[in-house]
Amino acid sequence: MKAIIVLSGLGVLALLAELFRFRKILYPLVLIGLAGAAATAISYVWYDDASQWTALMKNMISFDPFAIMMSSVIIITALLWLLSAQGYFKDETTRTDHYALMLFALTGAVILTCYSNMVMLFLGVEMLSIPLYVMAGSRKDNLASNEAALKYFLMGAFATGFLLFGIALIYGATGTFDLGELATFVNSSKTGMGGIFHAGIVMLLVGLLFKISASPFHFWAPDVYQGAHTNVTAFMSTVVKTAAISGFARLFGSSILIKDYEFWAPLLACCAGLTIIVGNVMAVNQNNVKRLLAFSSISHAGFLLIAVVTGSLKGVMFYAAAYSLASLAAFVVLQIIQNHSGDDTIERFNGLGKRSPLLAFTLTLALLSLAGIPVTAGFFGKYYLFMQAFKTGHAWLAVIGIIGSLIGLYYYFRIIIAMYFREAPADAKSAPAANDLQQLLLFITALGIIVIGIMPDLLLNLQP
Amino acid sequence: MITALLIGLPLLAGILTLFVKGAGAKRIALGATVLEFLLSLVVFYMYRQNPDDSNLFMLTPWITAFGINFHLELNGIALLLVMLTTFLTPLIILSSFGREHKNPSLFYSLILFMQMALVGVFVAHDGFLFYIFWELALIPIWFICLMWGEGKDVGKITFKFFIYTLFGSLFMLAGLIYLYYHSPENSWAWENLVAGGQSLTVGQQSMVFWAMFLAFAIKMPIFPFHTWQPDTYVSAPTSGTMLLSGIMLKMGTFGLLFWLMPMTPKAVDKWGMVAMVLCVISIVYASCMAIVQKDFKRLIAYSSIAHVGLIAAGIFAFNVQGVEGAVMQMLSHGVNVVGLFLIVDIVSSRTGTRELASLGGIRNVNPQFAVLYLIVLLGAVALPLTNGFVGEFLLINGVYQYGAWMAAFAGLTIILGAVYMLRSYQAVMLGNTNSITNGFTALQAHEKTVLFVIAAAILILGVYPKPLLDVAEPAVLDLIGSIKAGI
Amino acid sequence: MIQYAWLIPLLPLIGFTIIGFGGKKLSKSLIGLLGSGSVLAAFVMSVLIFTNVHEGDKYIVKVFDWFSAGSLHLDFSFIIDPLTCLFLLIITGIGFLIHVYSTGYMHDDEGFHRFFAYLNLFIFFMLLLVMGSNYVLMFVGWEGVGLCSYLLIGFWFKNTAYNNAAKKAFIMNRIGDLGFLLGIILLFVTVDSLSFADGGVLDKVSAVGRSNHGTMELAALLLFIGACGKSAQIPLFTWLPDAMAGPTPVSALIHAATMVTAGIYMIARSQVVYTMAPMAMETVAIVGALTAIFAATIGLFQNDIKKVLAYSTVSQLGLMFLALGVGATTGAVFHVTTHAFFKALLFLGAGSVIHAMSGEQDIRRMGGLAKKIPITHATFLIGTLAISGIPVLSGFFSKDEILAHAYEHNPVYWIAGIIASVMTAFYMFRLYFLTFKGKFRGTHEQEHHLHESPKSMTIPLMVLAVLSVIGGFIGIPHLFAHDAHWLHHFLGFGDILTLSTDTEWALLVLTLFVVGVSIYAAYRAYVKEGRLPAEKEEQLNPVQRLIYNKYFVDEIYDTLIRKPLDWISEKFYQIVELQIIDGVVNGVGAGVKWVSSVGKYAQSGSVSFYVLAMVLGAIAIGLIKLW
Amino acid sequence: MSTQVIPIEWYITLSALLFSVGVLGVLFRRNAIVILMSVELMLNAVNLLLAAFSTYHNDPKAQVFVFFIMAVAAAEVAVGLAILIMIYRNIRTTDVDFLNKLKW
Amino acid sequence: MQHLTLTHVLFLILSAVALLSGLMVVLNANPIRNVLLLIVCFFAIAGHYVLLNAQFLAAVHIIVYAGAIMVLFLFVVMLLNLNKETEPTRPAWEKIVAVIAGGIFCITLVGALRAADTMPMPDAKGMDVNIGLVNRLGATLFDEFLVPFELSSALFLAAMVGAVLLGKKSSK
Repeated sequence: MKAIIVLSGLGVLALLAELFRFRKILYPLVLIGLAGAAATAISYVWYDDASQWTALMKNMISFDPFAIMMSSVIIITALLWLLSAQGYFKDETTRTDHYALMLFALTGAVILTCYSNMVMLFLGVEMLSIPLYVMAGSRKDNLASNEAALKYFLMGAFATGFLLFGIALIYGATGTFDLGELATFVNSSKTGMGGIFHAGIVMLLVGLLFKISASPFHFWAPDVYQGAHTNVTAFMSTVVKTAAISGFARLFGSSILIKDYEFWAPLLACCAGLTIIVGNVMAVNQNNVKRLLAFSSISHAGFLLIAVVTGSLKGVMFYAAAYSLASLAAFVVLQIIQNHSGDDTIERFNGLGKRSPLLAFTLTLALLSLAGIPVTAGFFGKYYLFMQAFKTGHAWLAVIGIIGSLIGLYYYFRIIIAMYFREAPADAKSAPAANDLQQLLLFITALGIIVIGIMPDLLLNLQP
Repeated sequence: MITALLIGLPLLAGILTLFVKGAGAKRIALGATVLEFLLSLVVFYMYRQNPDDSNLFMLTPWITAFGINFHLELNGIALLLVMLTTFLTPLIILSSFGREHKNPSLFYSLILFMQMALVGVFVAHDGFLFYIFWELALIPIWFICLMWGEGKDVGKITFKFFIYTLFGSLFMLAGLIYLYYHSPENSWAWENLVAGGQSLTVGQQSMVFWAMFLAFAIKMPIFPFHTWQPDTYVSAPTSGTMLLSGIMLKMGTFGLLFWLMPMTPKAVDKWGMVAMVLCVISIVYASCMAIVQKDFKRLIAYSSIAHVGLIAAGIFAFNVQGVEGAVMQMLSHGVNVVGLFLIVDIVSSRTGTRELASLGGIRNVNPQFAVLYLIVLLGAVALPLTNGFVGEFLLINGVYQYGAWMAAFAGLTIILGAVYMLRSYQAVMLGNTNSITNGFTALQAHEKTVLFVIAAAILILGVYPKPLLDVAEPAVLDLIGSIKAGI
Repeated sequence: MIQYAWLIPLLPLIGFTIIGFGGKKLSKSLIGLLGSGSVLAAFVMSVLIFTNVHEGDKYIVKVFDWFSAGSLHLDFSFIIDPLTCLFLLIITGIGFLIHVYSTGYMHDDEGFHRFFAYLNLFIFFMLLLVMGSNYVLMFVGWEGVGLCSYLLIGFWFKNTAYNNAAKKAFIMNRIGDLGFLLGIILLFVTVDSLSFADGGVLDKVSAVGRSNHGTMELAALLLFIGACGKSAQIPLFTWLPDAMAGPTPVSALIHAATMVTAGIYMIARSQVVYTMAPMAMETVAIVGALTAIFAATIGLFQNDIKKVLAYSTVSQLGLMFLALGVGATTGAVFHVTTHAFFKALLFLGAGSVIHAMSGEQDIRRMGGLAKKIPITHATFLIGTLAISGIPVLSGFFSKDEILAHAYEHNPVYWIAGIIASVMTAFYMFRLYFLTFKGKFRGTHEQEHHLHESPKSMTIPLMVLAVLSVIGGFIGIPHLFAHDAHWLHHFLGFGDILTLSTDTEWALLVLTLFVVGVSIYAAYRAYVKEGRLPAEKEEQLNPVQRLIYNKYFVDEIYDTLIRKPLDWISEKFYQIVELQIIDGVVNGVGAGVKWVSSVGKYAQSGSVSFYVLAMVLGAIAIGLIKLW
Repeated sequence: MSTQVIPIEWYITLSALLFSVGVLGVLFRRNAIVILMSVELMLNAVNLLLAAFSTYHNDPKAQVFVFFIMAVAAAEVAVGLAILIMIYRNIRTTDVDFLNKLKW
Repeated sequence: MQHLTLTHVLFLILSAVALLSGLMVVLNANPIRNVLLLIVCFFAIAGHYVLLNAQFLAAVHIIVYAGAIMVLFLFVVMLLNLNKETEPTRPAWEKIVAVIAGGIFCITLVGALRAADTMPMPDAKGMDVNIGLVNRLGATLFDEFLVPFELSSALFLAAMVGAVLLGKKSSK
C-alpha cells in the first residue's frame, strides 16, 4: 500500500515540477522515488505489516505474499527501465507529463498485483491502460505512433467493455465484488456455479486475455509495440505485461475460483498453448526486431498462462521476473541500435559482435534467457513451468511449450547469428554504444539473468 | 571435492582466458587443460585406491524448492569419460596452434567452458544438474561452430545442429521431470530417479524411454536423427569438430547408458529391439554413406555415425561384454576420431581442398604423416592391437548375445569400415602426387606431437586395455544388475 | 626353454621397430642384417623349442593379462604344442630364407627399409597367429597378417592398380574375418571360453559339442568363412592372384608359404569343433575340391609367371581344404609344409627369372632361359617336379596322403583331387617349358641383360630346393617304411588311414600314371610342337576365353556386389539421406517458416479485422464453453 | 414503482442485446468516433445490468460501481477523443482503417 | 408468466426505445445524428434506472453521459466537421461480415444467458427501496469504496494530463 501511495504521490509531484520549476532534477528525483517505492514494496518480505493495511483499506487491496513479490518485481523493473529511458523524457516541455503518466501507470500496475475487489481490478486495469494509450501515442507527429495509440485505445476500450460485462455478470451470480466473499461463495456452492456466472467468467477472461495479449486476442500487441516509442514498448512488454499477468493470476492462479477449475482451466490451457504457438510462429519471419520482440512477448504471455493454469503463483513471479530482466535488456540494446542507426531491422545487428562486443554479449545473454537456455534465469523459469505442467497433469502443455521454445530459438538465434556471423553493413558508422546509465542497466540485467539462473533459490525462497 | 575442482578449473581458466589477449590465451588454455589432465590422473589414482573416497563425492543443496542438489559422484564409466575429456582437450587445443583464429581469447575460453560442461555431464549425479551441464555444453560449441566455422551456410547449419539437439534434450528434460514426479523422494538424485523410473508401468516407462531416447539418439547421432551431423562436422572448425565428435558425442552414449537404461528397464526390454535395429541400420547405412562421400571430412563424419551406432547397439544389448565394449569404444572412438579430423585438417589446410578426387600421393612427400595416418586409420578400422579392436570385439560379442543376426549386420562395419577408410587413405596418400599435393609440407611440431600422442594412445590402449576395463567393470556390472532387476 | 617362447615373436617385432623408426637413416646392409637376423634368431629359438616339444605336449606361456569383460578373460599368452612348433619352423625358417633373398631382390628399391620393416612385422603377426593361446589372439595375428599383406601388396604405392589390389585383398580378407569373428563369438557364447589351454574352449567343445550339434555346425561354418578369406577359397579367392602385385618375395612368403595357410592352421587348431560338425566338414571338402579344380583350370591359361603360380597356390590350398574336409588334418598340415617349401621355391625362382628378365613377367616373352640362369632353372625344375607329385620329392608324399584320405572318405573327392593334380602337372610344366626351354622370345635388350641372380638370392633357392626334395620324409607313408609317419605321431590328430595296402598302391600308381601323361602332354605341346599361348584373346575359342578371363569372376563380383553397393549407396545418399531424411528435418523448419510467412497476413494492420477476430474469438469461446 | 415484478432475466437480456448492439457498432463502423460511441453503448449496457443486479441483490455496491464506470468512461472518452484529434491533425480523417501501416 | 403490469409495459417501451436508438446509432451514417440518437438511448436507459429505483443513478447518468460525454462527442464531431459525406463506409461484404459476426455474437451471448439457470426472484419483503438514494450510496462510496474513490482521482489526473498532452498542438 505504501508503494501505491509513494507512486501516486510521486506522480503528483512530477506534475508539480512544472509549476515549481524543478524539472531538471526530476529524473534523479523519480529514480530515488522509485527506489524508495521498491524498497517499501520489498520490505514487506521482512517486515510483515502488510496485513494491517488490508482491513484499513476495507478489503479493497490485500498485500499477500504474491502481491508483495509481484509489486516488487514490477517496481524494480520500472526502476531499471527508467535507467534506460532518459531519452524518452528528453522533451523539456512535456517531460513532467510523461513522468506523471508513467508513474500513474505504475500505480495501476501495482494495484493489479494486490487488488482484492473487482472495482480495484477494473480501476487498476484502467489506470494502467489510460496513461499507456497516451504513452503509445507520445510521438505525436509520427504516424506509426498515432496508429499504435489508436489501435491500442480502440481495442483496449472495447476489451474493457467485455471485462466489465464479465464483472457485472459475476456480481449478478454471486452478489459480491469482493474476492474473498467470491471465494467463499464459489467454494461453498454445492451445486456448482450456474450459467450466468460462467458467462461472466468467459467475458472476464476475454477482457483479461486481451490485456495480456493472449491469442486469439493478441492482434493489437505487435502493431502497438512496433509503433510506440521503443522505451514505451520496453515498458509495455515488461512492467505492463507483468502487471497484467499478475492481475490475471490473482483471480485464476489462486484458489478463489478453484472449485470451478474444470470450467475455465481447459480454456486457459488452450489459450496458453495457442498463444505460445502463435507468438513463436509469427515471430519467425519478422525482419523488424521490435516487432519480433513483440511476438516473442506474446509467446511469453503464453508461458505465463501456463503458470496461471497450473496455479503456480511462484511460477508466475519467477517467470515474470526472469522475462522482464531479459526483455528489458533486449529492448535497451535495440533502442541503442535504433538510436544509432535510425532503423530497427535485423540487418542493423549485423556484425555487432565485433563492433560492440559488450552490447552483443548482453543481448546474447538476454536472448538466451528468453529462449530458455541454461543457465539463464529464463531457463529456470521455463523449467519451473514445465515442472508445474507435469505435476498438474498438463503434460501436453509442456510439450507445446517445448515445441514453442524450439521455434523461438529460431528467431532469437537469428539475431545472435546476425551479430556474430554477418558482416557489418557497409554504411555502418561508428560502433553503437550505451551511455553510463544504460551500461549500468545492462550490467545489472546481465548479472541478474545469470545469478538468478544459477541460484534460483534466491528468488524462490524469498518468502514473505 | 576434487571432482568439483575438475569442473571449476576449466571454468576459472576459461574466464581468465577471456581477458588475455593474443597468443597468451592459447598458452593459458593449454596449460590449464594439461593441469586438468594431471588432476584427472590424480582422481584416477584416488579412484583406483578407493572408489568410495569421500573426496570424489560432493553434495551441496542447490535449488531446495525442487530437491535439486549440486551432486557429483564418480563411477568407473564416468571416470573414464572424464579422463577422455581431459586427455583430448589439451590435444585439441594443441592441434589448433597452427591456426590463426580471430579473437583467440574467446575461442579458447569457449573450449575451456566446453570442457567444464563436458566434465560436468559425466560427473553429475543429479538429474537436473546433468541436464544443465548437458545444455551448457551446447552453447560454447555452437558459438565455436558459428564464429569460426567455414562455408557460406554456417549459420544455417549450426542453427540446425543447435535446434535439433535442443529439440531432443527438451524431451529428455520432460522425461526427467516425469521421473522426478514418480520418484519416491523429493530429490533428483540418480538413485531416486532410478527408483522412480523402475516403479512405473511398462507404458509409462515407454513414454519416458522414447522421450529420452530421442535426446540421446540425436546427440550421438543414430539413424534417422543424424542429418545434422555431417553438415555440422564439415562446416565446423577442426577444433569444434573434434570436440563434437571426440567428446560431445559420448554424452549421448553415456546418457543412454547411465541415464536411460536403468531408469526404464521394462521399456528397454520392450523397445530395445527397435532401438537396436535403429542402431544397426545406423551402422550399415552410415557406412554406405561414407563409401560414396567425395569430401574427406564428410566421409569421416559418416564413419563416426557408423561407429557410434555400434556403441549404442552394445549398450542396448545390456550385457557385460556389450556395455564394457561400449565404454571401451567410447574412449577409442574419441581418440581415433580426433586423430582423423586432425589429419583432415592437416591435409585440407595444406592443400586447400578436401575433395578426395583432387588429392593423392602425399605419402611420397611426407611418409611420416602417412605412417601416422595409417596408425589412426587402423585404430578406426579396429585392427587388433589397436584400441578400436578391443571395443569392437566386445561390442559385437555383446550384440551377438542379444541377437545373432544383429551382430552379423553390425559386424558389417568391419568390412565396410575397411572399404571407406582404405578408400580415403588411397585417395589421399597413395598414388602419384599432383599439382595440389606435391608441395605438401612437413608436419609442424604441434601437429606431430598431437598425432604421436594419439598414435601412442591407439597402440597402448590396444595392447593393454585392461586397466581401463577393470575400472569400468564394477560400474558396468552394477548398471546391468540394476537394469536386469528392473525388468 | 619354452618359457622364453615369447622371444620368438618379440624378435621380429624388435626388428620391425628398429627398422621402422630408423628408416632411411640406417644403411641397407644393416637393415638387411637386422631384418634377416631377427628372423634367424626367432628361427633358432623355434628350433630350440621344437627340440623340447614332444607329441602330446601343450604349454601355455603367459605374458600378461590382456583384457577381460565379465566371464570373458583373455590372456596375452602363447601356446606351444606340436602344431604350433611345426608352423613356427615353417614361418621362421622360410621367412628367414626369404629375408635373405630379399636383401638381393629388393636391393635397388628405394623402399628397402620399408620393405624389411613390413616383412618383420608380418613375421611378428604370423607368429602371433600360430602362437596365440586363444582365438582372439589368433585373430590378432590373423588380422595383422592381413594388414601386412595389404601393405606389401601395395608396396609400390604409386601404382593405382597395385593399390586397388591391396585394398581388394584387405577387404576380401575382412569379409572372411567377420565370419571368423562371429564364429569366435559363437564359440564363446556357447562354451564361455576362448582359450586353447586345457579346460578351455576346445575341451569344452568336445564335452558339450554333441549336445549342441547345430551350434557347432554354425560355428564351424563361420570359422570356415574366415579360412576362405585368408586362404583364398571359393568364393573369396580372387584377391590372391591380384595380390601378385606385391614384390615377389612377398608372394613367396605371404601369398604362398605362410599367410594363406593360416586358414588350414586355424581349422586344424579347431579340429575338435569340426569333428562335431560333419556337415561343415563336408562343406569344407566340397569347397576345397571345387577351388582346387577351378583354380587349376584358370592356371592352364595364364601367361603371367606369377599369376600361374598364384592360381596354383589357390588350387593347392583347395587341396589342403579337401584334406581337412575329409578328416586328413595331418595330411593338410603336411601339405602345408611341403607346399611351403616348393611354392616358396617356385615363387623365388620366378622372382629370379623376373629379376633376370628386367621385370618381365609374361612367359610368352621368355623361353630358353635354362642355360642363361642355370641355378634358377635347376631349382625351379625341382620345384615343378615337387608340385607335380613326382615320387620321392616332397609333394608326392603329401599329395598322396591327401588323395588316399579323400578316396577313403568318398572316391568322388579322390577324382577331384586327381583332376586337380593332373592339371597342376600340366600347367606347371607348361610354365617350365615355356620359360626355360625353346628359344628366347623377349626383346633384344632383355636378352642382353639376362644374368643369374646374386648369391643372396640363389642360396635360398638352393636351400629350398633341398627342402623340397627331402621335405616329404617327415610324413613318409606306411607303404614305404614301417612305422614311418613321424608327422602323424608328432601332431597327434589321430586321423589314421585305414585303406588296405593294395588299394593304396593302386591309387598311387594310377595317380602317377595320369600325372605322367599330363606332363608328357605338356612336353609334346610346348617343346616338341613348340606351341605358344595365344597372343590375343580373339584367337581363343569361347571356352578358352572364359577360362582365360578367369570365368569373369571378378567382373561378376563387380557387377553383383561392388557396383550395386556403390549404386545403392549413392542413391541412398542422394535420395534417402538428402531428400527424405534430411528433407523431413528441413521440411519441418521450412514448414514453420511457411506457416509464419502465410500466417503473418492475419496481422493485417486493420483494426476492424482485429476487432472482428476478437469477437470471433469470444464467440468461439462462448459457443464451446457456454452452449 | 415496484421493481420485483420485472424478472431479472429481462434485464439481463436487454443488457446483452444492448451490449451486442455496441459490439455490432464497433464491427460495423469505420469512424473512430462512432466506434467510441458504440463502446459507450456497451458500457451502458453493463451499467444497466449492474443497476438491475443492484436492485435484485438489494445492494448499493453495484450502483457505486456504476459511478466508477461512468467516471472511468468519461476519462477514457477524454483521452480517446484527444487521440482522435491528434490523429485527425495528421491524417485528416477519423477512418480507423486508414492507418494500417503497421502490419505483418 | 405474470400478468403484464404498467411496469412491464414501461420496461418494454423503454427497452424498445433504447435498442432502436442504439441500433440507429450503429446503422445511421451521419455522425451528428449518431450522437443525438445515442443521447436518446441514454435517456431510455435513465428511464430504466428510474424503473429500478435508482433515481440518483439516473440523474447522474443524465448529467454525466448526456450532459458531459455526449456533448464532448458532439463538440469533437463539430470540430472535425464530420458529416455524412466525410463518413467512411465499409464495402458491402465487410458490412455483411460485421452483421453476421455481430448477430452470432448476440445470439451466443443472449443464448448463453437465456440457457443459464433462471435466477430465483429475491424475497420481496427484504427489498430495500432506499438503496438507490443518495445517502445510502454516499455511505457506501465514502466508506467501503474510499480507496478506489481516491485512486480514481489519480486516474482522472492521468487522463487529464494525457488528454492535454495529446490534444494540444505539438510545440514544434
